[in-house]
Amino acid sequence: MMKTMSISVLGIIVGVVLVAILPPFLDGIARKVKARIQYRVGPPILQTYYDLQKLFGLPSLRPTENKWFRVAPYLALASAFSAAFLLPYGKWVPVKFSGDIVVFFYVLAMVSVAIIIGAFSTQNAHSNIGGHREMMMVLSVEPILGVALGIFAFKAGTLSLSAIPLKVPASFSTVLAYLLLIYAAYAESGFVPFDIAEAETEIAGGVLVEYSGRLLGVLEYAILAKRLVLLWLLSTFLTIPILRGIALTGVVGGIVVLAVQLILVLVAYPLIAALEATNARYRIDQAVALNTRIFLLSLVVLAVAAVGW
Amino acid sequence: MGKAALKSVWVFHVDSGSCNGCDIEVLDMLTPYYDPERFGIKLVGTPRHADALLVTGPMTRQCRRGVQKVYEAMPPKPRIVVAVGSCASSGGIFYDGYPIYRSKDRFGRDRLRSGGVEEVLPVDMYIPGCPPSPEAILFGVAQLLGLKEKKMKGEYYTDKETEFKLPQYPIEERIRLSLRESLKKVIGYFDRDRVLEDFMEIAGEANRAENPKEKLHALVTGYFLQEKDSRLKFSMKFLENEYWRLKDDYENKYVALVETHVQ
Amino acid sequence: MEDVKISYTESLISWKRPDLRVGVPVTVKYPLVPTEKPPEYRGKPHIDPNVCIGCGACVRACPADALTAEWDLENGLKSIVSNPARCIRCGRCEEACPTGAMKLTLEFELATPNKEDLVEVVEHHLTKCKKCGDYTEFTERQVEKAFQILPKEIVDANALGEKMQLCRECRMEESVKILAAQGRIIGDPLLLPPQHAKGGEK
Amino acid sequence: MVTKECLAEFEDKFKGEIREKKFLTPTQILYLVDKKDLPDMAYYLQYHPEFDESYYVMGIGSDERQLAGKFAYAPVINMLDGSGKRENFYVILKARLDKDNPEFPSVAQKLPAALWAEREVRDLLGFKPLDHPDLRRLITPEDWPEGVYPLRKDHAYNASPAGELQDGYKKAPEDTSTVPIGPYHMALDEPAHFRLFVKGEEIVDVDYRGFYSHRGIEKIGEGRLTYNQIFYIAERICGICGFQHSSAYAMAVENIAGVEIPARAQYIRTILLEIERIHSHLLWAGVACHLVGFDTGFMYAWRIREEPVMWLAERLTGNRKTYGMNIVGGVRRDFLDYRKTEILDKMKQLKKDVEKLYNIAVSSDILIKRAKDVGVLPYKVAKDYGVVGPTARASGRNIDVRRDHKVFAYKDVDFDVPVYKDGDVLARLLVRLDEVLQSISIIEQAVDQMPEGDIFTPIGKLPPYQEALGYTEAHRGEVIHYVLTGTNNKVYRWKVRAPTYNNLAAVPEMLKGYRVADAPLIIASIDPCYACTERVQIVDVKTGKVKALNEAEFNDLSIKASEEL
Repeated sequence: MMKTMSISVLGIIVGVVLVAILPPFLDGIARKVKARIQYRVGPPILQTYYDLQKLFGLPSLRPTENKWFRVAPYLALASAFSAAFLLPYGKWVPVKFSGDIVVFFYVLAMVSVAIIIGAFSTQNAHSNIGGHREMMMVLSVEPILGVALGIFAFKAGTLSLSAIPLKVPASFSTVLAYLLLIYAAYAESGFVPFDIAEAETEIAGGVLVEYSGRLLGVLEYAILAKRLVLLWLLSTFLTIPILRGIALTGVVGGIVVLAVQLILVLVAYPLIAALEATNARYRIDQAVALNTRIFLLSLVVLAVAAVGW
Repeated sequence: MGKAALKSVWVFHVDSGSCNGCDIEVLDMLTPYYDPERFGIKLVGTPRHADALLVTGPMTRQCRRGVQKVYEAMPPKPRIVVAVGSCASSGGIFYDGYPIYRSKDRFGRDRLRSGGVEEVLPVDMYIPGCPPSPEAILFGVAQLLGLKEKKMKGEYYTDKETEFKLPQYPIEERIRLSLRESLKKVIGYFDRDRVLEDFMEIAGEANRAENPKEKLHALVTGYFLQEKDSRLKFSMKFLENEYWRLKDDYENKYVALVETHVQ
Repeated sequence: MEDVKISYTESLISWKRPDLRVGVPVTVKYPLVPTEKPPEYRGKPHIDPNVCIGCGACVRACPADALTAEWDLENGLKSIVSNPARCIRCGRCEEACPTGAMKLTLEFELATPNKEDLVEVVEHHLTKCKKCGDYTEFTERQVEKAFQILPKEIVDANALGEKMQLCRECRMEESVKILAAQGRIIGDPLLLPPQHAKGGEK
Repeated sequence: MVTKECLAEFEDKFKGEIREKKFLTPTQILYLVDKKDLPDMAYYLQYHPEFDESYYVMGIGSDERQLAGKFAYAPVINMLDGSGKRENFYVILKARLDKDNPEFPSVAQKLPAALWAEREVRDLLGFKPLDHPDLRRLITPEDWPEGVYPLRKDHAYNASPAGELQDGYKKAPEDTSTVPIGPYHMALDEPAHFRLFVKGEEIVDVDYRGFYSHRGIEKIGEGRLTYNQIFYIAERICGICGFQHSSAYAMAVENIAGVEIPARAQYIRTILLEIERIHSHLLWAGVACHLVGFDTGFMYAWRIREEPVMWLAERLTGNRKTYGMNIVGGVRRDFLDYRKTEILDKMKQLKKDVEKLYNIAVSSDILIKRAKDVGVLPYKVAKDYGVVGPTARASGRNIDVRRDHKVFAYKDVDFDVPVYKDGDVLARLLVRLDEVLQSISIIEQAVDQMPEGDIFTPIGKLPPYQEALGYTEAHRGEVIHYVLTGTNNKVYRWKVRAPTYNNLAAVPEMLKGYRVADAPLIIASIDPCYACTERVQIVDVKTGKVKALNEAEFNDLSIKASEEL
């Protein structure tokens, strides 16, 4: 076990660049794919950039005196970035220390927590219901994510997020853990059918309802960044164990791994978009019931892992 | 607004007492055939996120406060207001109903020209129509985005400047008008003019012949054989009968009447 | 007449919606490329100033008061004003118009930031009463049209040629005179119903 | 005639009260009755043992002081025999009310379906329903002055007097929080205000406040327009079921004039009515998908609605909506041969598309999950509230004006009326999809059988002071118009009852016990059309007992704005 914290400047640069540029682009792809499934032309790929650029240029309304209302979006964005810094980019890991998996887990949850804080800082009923729903979602999904990561950590024998994929062995329980991780990442990202907290038709945008202008831009950005983080986590866990051989063999190997990670993300996003387009939204109780069932399943997987399969 | 604002406009839709027609057309604009998302236009669920407000309906007294509140809930910039439909543009057919809001009593020309959303909010774009088709709404939106120029300009004519010539027809004007009126019964107001045109052409030709009645019958029969549409055939036959009926009627009644009158 | 004349129905059948795409995506190119509406479409109403006689039949037919008549009796003007911003495109004016001046066009691109852009005005001069010199309620074109409609025999028989040139009061006086002379008048002549604006059309 | 035997019993029972009996048309019977037993009569007719599907249609209030020196109030009952053995008919129970003190015993104390109708006459005409379960003042706009009754003849049609803002709030039940839906909400295309009192996410109680779209249409029709112009405002009662309204109005006027319109015109009307039904049902299916976040279903439904249906309507009538085709005595445009071919082509294409939509909808697991056993409306409640249309048919009510009253060309074509017993949102979805397929088949038959002949019978002057009903089965249920003619080609009283008027009253019943997330779907499942409903009156109802609520502040919107960050 490593005791010291290591910081990679190159990793930070790569991480910042990716997290800063990629999320709107991916969203643009998703929108385009959805449009095509619906027989439409759809927006330009860069549309989400335009949207965000506009939002950042607009002033925000302040519907409440509560200062958390203003802080929450930045908190969410900061949390999303912090989580991103714990992930490996090719061979480079921006920040690495033992036990960072726990930090990652918490920081990721902080994004949701910040959104919930923002939602509850206003008097708006829709916002409050949205916050309530977000909370139920977080409470029911995070355990699954936790268990899945726990299984990986247990199998790999390390508590460092970037080290796990390098060490995780192939076994029956890890395969199941992968499935759990995919499910948890998908649900946690709030894709349809899990976009319950932001449901426009039910609660007029839910948690986002009172935000406008720059704050809305920041919040939207945070949500998109969080999706990227989760997806990057998934792609890391799929890529690095396979390319373990070349991952640490110098710059070229690192770049190859990074490219594969990136391609995986770029491929996964349209698939998710297609899945989103062909599904309806769950009702919150249905989603929670499903999550609970999966969680119970995940405990079984944990037991399997503990047995040593 | 910078360039980005023109590439991304989020709209919120408000109904100020409309009949639904325009609302549905606004929604219809979102569907695959028109897809305004190409231009970065997105319908949002809350006025907080909106750059533009699409208002439909004649602005009822009950809706007025709600619409005003929605407007105030929008971010202070750019606050574009688009009046969609004839009702929103100037009150439409409902303009003087008792529950329709008017900011002040209006008389004369004012009463006839104003109404709708402009009583409450400053309007940036009027899209009249009842309801305006999605293309018409798209055209208005494209103007906002700077993709299109407006086409309309006020038109003013006086009878002295324009050349007026009473159109001359091969048949008597009064019979033409009567035929035109009765053609409404057979083929409807929309198609009647073209059918009548065809008939008058034939009738004019027949009138030059020695025996107009027979000639007309022959010509109508010829038309009958050529034309594929059963309704046009039917109306042509009808016109032939009606034409002679009117002619004879006039001969019998009016000429007699005039004679008695003169005496 | 043209040499090759396609029939009315054929011209309707042959119309195809421009830029109708089949397959994915179906989105039309409009507004980036122009489009048009089918020939049956009811678009913005347009008054043909060369044909309009200012009779106001459309004004009476309009349910939404989008068409109005503005009178300027001092200067002897009657304007037919069309306000497409209130128009509901019912086509009643087209149906009522006796001369075919009123037509619903295929125009649908009406959006404008200034409502005044839409207004259409056709101004007509009123005839002057031959007797008292005041303006009558008929436009010059209306009188011309009335003579076209009326058979010559009837005009002559009723001396309409004279009567049409008079204003309402003078005309009524004349009628009263004639009727009184015939002993056919009952009650107060001023309570008689006003004349139909189109004169003696049967 | 079977009708007579059944009515004999009724006439016998209330012998003392019936003053006069008049057949407005062979299937519309008007009884001039004393007001005393009005509730009993209405109750007797609605729960008539042999006409088991009968229901309360509407209550017509009119200011007949210029005619008879009195006000008049007339509940209308649609007498329907579910077994189809007897001829169905409408009964109008007209009672004259004193001109200085227009009181009458409330029908609503016995029939909940009459709750809204009596509030309406109270607000707009100043009638006093005695023993009405709820007698608070609830007039048109919030700032409408006291004691001004717009539908009375001494009120000018365009007078809009200012008044003070009213507020009468009702407190939420204890331990609940309030979730406002509307007046501007994604799920509701139109303004309407629902307040859900919730515990957690469960709906405990509901309040509804509408009348945002109240435009005074009836009064404009009586005041400014002539009977030939009313078509165009009737069409704009609702942009979706406009043609249904104008056809119902046409039917009422034609009944008064006593003309049979040409068969060809009847067929053209039938075809257009069905085209309108298809477009409305597809629209609804799309919105339902949209509400559950299933956007591809939404886009699919609206795409097939746009291409064959809307563009077809554009070519047939000149506009995508508000067809402007009706006139008293017939229709205004003819269907030339190429238009008929076009209809058949498009219907063929549509049939395939709709079947595909059916598969998409039914194969979407989550959609089914969201719609099944949600918003259940039992048969009995549906009957009590006089629910109509697909909403009623999804609750097992076997009613359909097209079949029961044989309007227009429906008597000549074969079609089924789909009826489901479950009463949930899913059943309402299935009823509508089934109806689309039926409509396609009706259109195909009508085009094939369309006779030659005129399309319009001119009608000169209308006989003054005659009355009649006109009705069609709109997409949401029975549309019914009552016309009392006046002099000078005007209409003295024009009363419209849109289907949503009856259906909305039952919504609180459907909502209770379900979740907030279901609320928009349940509300939308009756396909509410506020524009139709609110053309003259306000509506505000709660389960069983009525309560009032003026929600002036919109929690979600009313917060002070603009402070730059």
